[in-house]
Amino acid sequence: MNESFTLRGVTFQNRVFTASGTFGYGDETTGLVNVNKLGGIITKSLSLKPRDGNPAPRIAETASGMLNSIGLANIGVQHFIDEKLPTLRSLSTKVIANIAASSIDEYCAVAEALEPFAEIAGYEINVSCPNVKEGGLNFGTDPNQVARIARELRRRTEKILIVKLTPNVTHISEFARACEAEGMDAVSAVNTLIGMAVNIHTRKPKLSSTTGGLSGPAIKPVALAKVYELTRAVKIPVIGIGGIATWEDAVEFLLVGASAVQVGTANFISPATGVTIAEGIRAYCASHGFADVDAIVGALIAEKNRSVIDSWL
Amino acid sequence: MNESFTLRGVTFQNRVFTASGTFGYGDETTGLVNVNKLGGIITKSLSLKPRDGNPAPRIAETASGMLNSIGLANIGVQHFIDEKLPTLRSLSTKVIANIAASSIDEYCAVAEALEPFAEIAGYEINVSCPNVKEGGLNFGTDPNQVARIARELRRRTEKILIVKLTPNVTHISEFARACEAEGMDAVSAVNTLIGMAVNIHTRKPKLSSTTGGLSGPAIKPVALAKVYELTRAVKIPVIGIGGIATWEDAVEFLLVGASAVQVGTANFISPATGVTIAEGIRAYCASHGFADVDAIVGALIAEKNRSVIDSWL
Amino acid sequence: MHQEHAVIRSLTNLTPEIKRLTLHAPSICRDAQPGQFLNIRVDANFPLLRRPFSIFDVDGEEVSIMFNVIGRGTTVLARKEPGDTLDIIGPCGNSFLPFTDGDYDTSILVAGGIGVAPFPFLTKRMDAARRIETFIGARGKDFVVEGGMKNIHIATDDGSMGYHGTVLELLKEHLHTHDAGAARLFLCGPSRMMRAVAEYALERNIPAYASIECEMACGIGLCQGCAVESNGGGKKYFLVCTDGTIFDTRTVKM
Amino acid sequence: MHQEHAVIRSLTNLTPEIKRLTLHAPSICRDAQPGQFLNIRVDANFPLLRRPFSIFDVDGEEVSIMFNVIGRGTTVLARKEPGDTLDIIGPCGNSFLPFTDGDYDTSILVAGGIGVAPFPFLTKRMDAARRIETFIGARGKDFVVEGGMKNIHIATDDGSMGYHGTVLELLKEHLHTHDAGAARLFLCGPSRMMRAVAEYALERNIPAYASIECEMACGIGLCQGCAVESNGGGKKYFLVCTDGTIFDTRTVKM
Ligand SMILES: Cc1cc2nc3c(=O)[nH]c(=O)nc-3n(C[C@H](O)[C@H](O)[C@H](O)COP(=O)(O)OP(=O)(O)OC[C@H]3O[C@@H](n4cnc5c(N)ncnc54)[C@H](O)[C@@H]3O)c2cc1C
Ligand SMILES: Cc1cc2nc3c(=O)[nH]c(=O)nc-3n(C[C@H](O)[C@H](O)[C@H](O)COP(=O)(O)OP(=O)(O)OC[C@H]3O[C@@H](n4cnc5c(N)ncnc54)[C@H](O)[C@@H]3O)c2cc1C
Ligand SMILES: Cc1cc2nc3c(=O)[nH]c(=O)nc-3n(C[C@H](O)[C@H](O)[C@H](O)COP(=O)(O)O)c2cc1C
Ligand SMILES: Cc1cc2nc3c(=O)[nH]c(=O)nc-3n(C[C@H](O)[C@H](O)[C@H](O)COP(=O)(O)O)c2cc1C
Ligand code: FES
Ligand code: FES
Repeated sequence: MNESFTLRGVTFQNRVFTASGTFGYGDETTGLVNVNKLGGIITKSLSLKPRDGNPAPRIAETASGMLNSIGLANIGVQHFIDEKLPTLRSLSTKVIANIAASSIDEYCAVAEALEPFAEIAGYEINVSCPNVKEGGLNFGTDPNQVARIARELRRRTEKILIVKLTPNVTHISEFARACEAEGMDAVSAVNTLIGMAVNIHTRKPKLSSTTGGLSGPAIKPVALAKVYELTRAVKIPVIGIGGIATWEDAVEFLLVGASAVQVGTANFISPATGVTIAEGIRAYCASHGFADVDAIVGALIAEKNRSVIDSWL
Repeated sequence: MNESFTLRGVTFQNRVFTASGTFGYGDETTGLVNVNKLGGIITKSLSLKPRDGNPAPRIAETASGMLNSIGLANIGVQHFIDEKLPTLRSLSTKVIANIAASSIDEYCAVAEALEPFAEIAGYEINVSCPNVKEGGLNFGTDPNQVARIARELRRRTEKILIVKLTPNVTHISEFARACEAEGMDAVSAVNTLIGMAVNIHTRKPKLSSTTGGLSGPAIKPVALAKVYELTRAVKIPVIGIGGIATWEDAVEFLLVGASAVQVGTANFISPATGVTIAEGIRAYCASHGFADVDAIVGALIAEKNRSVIDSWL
Repeated sequence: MHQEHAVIRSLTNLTPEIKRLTLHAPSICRDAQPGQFLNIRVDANFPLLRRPFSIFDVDGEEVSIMFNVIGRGTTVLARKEPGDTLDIIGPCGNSFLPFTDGDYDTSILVAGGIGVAPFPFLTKRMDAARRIETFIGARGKDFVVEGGMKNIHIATDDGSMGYHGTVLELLKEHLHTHDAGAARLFLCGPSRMMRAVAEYALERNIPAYASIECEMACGIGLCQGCAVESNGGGKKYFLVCTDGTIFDTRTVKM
Repeated sequence: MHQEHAVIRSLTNLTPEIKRLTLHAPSICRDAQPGQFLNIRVDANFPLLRRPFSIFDVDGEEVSIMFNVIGRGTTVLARKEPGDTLDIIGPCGNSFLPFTDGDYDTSILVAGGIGVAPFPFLTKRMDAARRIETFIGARGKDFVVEGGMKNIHIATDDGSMGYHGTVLELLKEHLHTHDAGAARLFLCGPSRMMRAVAEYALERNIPAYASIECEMACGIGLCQGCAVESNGGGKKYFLVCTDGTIFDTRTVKM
């Protein structure tokens, strides 16, 4: 079974990644999961300086989902290089650094800081965090800003560049087209949906930041529709994210046309979910007589132009 | 306890409505629920001519939610007048007719057909159905179209006009502002989120129309955040919809600032949900020492400008 | 139609694979007709939607269903215990009985798998003057339920019981040697099986009535989710839950 | 840290309101320290997230928790049966024991409600040479668990058992007549109660260590969801699940 997948000349051993912010820096789960069986690890979003993140409470459970407003708490790129890279270096799985920033300069500075390190296969650019007021979603909802960030980064690196898109827009395909035009190697989608919950006893929002990002199985149908839209709009690979908790979920994304998937919230329930999913995809392909996982990518049997999305494209 | 609520001079006995498309025409649930205990009933979307709707399958269950692609199947406004109005006339609860159309003329024609009937308290304008290719969401994602529809309808009726907004847009507040400017009496939100599910055995979408509309508890956090955005952007009343299944859910929407709520998918599980919710709201207010449900509308205790949404307004 | 909080009286195994659940539901029992179904809320939120189950039997104030464990809903159901309460709506849908009006001799009931569920109750309530022949197709003997039915002919996919093959083959053999002109077929089972039997019935000119299964969100006519395409005439679609679940097979695209 | 599919050995009532669940989890038992918690997946999807529970006791290869039924997770847990399997991760968090290092005479354990959970195991593993006094506050006698602890002083809100009032009042009375300079406080319970006790401890200059509770998504340091604000110094926030759950009360904003 060929499970591998190549982006810009880098081959990943399979198509299952851990999603940014849901797997730490890859060194927290020792004993619970063999990360070397993953296609790759995507780090927590890194910014130039360390960020404390938002006040508590940062988490609220919802029906088949959860809200978070971590606020990009992270150790900053320099600490990451000093403290985390040495461990990551010893892994055989690939590592992609996710970058968040509040200015184009900051995106570039973080990438430049990581450029010298061969153990970083590439960058995923987070323009879609709903939990910080500067940067984040205010970039991600403006296709011109996304294009500018992509362009500046492309000028600075030959490594893989993936832009991570927000679902909180009318037409996500516009953003992917901008990324494709700027030479991005892939887009990933989706980041969290803006959501909210209220404690009716205290009458306060359940998150300190009032609204937060919704993730988990609840959002899977929305994420799948966004990936459907993306795969029909662009030729560059699309990496599917959103509510993936089982191999069946992952297969849905691959069938719709995602080239790979990321597992987020499900890691909180079982850190080995990604590995289990990779095994399940393999077994599904084998039982359907495919020798390459690629055979199921986009193998959806759907009558064209049935969806309202098709009328936009 | 004063539970009533007034729109354009019409008083509704409480703040709980059944949502369009989830309670038929109000005459299907005899024996299961006393509809006269509801604030009001909102009919299935009516179009000028009867519509057959989409082919099967039209329904798929998802994690804490469901997808539908009914495709606005309805008996058409004339049949409604002939067959359903006589029953509705005998109810003491208020009835709002929901209107869907594929052109501005059609919206106007349906409203004009219903104008003579005093038992129709007003209209909810569906510009947000994701399951038809003409009209529906393609109106609902363009603020200029929404404004034009609102303007034309306002010229033709003195009855209540509510525009039902889609969550599938970047800034829902733009649409509400347009409605407010055109003299709409309220906006309601949200209609369903665009979503999709795949049967991995047949490799086909679970809905005949590929994508459909996601509803139910899964979407409640998204709906609540949209209502938060709306209540901060406009002064006209906002009617909250999305995943409301318990009185606690309804109270969350009222606290955020919704003047009333609609119950959708939960009717499929128990048609009396709306009545139970109205009772629960009353008990909550009583136990918190409020003599009027209005006291909890917008009574959220939140630090201003904490949300990314606030940065857009 | 009633919504009852029904107390579970018993949960037993009819076969190693098939369970029977009996509930105390007086209002529903009073109205129930064979072919109708109960819409059961198996859990608070997961699964979200009710699950429809054919009425397997009614005895005084107790109604039974039969089921096998295939997914989340039936897994939760199988873990219930006597004394637990279930929120049920019913009786939903139409009945087989109106389709037994008129002049014919033999009612032939054809079941595939769990589709046998409505037939014991139907057998009980059918005009005793008329002959009933029951054909049951199942994967294997652990899936065969026979109680409450008459003149049973069994086919299993694995040959572990009765005829080794499909229920349609068995039915054809039987009808080959009998006068079909005076029979009517009543079908319940997987759509592929029912489609094949209905086609054969059309060829042989035997009226056939099928209980159609499909995804349902409400089961009571509220959601319009359970469309089945009509074979022309007035409406383009019927609603399975209120126009059916039982249809003359000539009127719907199965 | 281990993820085990642990078989339930027993589920019993400690009081009319409080249950004890015992699991066979050899790897976790080997590593478990008092004050640590287990992160339990109570159901497949509803609730979605694991629920953390303090380790109540470890006996050979068996680990216990205690809980009362308050919401969905504990309702599902209360319906489990011996022989069922639970997916658990643990032991998570830090232990009380490092905070018992050093020179002092008396360990004063102060529990509010279900916060008594870690204390039997802590009592078992604490240096036997040192005195232990245990203060337990509860709503009423049906919520009081005493087993496994020493020198117990009880306060109930309704006066149905022991002192009629708060556990802090009872504690103050006691410390009034004892030498506090040689004591340390170990706290577990509702944050309001712990905050009050910690304030009092600060006034009296008694070191106090509290097990902080908060919403957790992962329990193992992956999500950064369990932030608690520090009282200055290096980090602005600690993570409850990995930096704690037990903190010197002077270092965090409780
Ligand atoms: C009118 C009607 C009457 C019914 N009567 C009975 C009955 O008497 N006894 C009984 O056991 N069941 C009956 N069913 C089916 C039943 O409602 C449930 O769908 C079924 O028991 C599975 O539910 P679940 O939650 O366990 O599985 P789910 O978790 O919903 O599904 C598990 C898997 O099985 C597939 N699946 C689910 N339902 C069906 C189906 N109906 N046909 C084929 N594949 C399916 C799903 O796609 C999924 O892959 C009836 C259905 C209808 C519409
Ligand atoms: C480190 C740690 C250790 C814990 N140890 C124990 C233990 O030993 N025994 C035990 O019974 N519980 C313990 N808990 C709490 C436990 O994890 C569950 O939160 C609790 O049992 C309720 O879960 P539920 O799903 O039944 O309720 P839910 O459905 O989650 O909640 C029901 C209601 O209770 C409220 N609620 C939920 N959790 C809490 C809470 N922790 N404090 C106050 N209100 C809450 C919710 O807001 C909601 O209104 C611990 C929590 C932590 C973080
Ligand atoms: C607690 C939490 C923290 C997250 N942090 C980040 C982050 O730092 N950067 C980022 O790009 N995405 C972040 N995400 C988004 C996830 O990577 C993912 O896109 C999203 O959760 C949807 O996938 P899921 O449903 O599988 O979780 C975070 C999500 C969660 C739940
Ligand atoms: C089966 C189904 C049919 C619907 N039909 C309509 C409709 O005809 N017109 C309309 O405006 N909204 C329609 N809706 C949307 C609902 O009124 C409601 O806005 C949405 O489902 C979100 O609320 P909920 O989560 O409470 O269901 C429909 C929803 C469902 C699930
Ligand atoms: S299942 Fe809802 S109308 Fe038939
Ligand atoms: S609960 Fe996830 S980091 Fe602490």
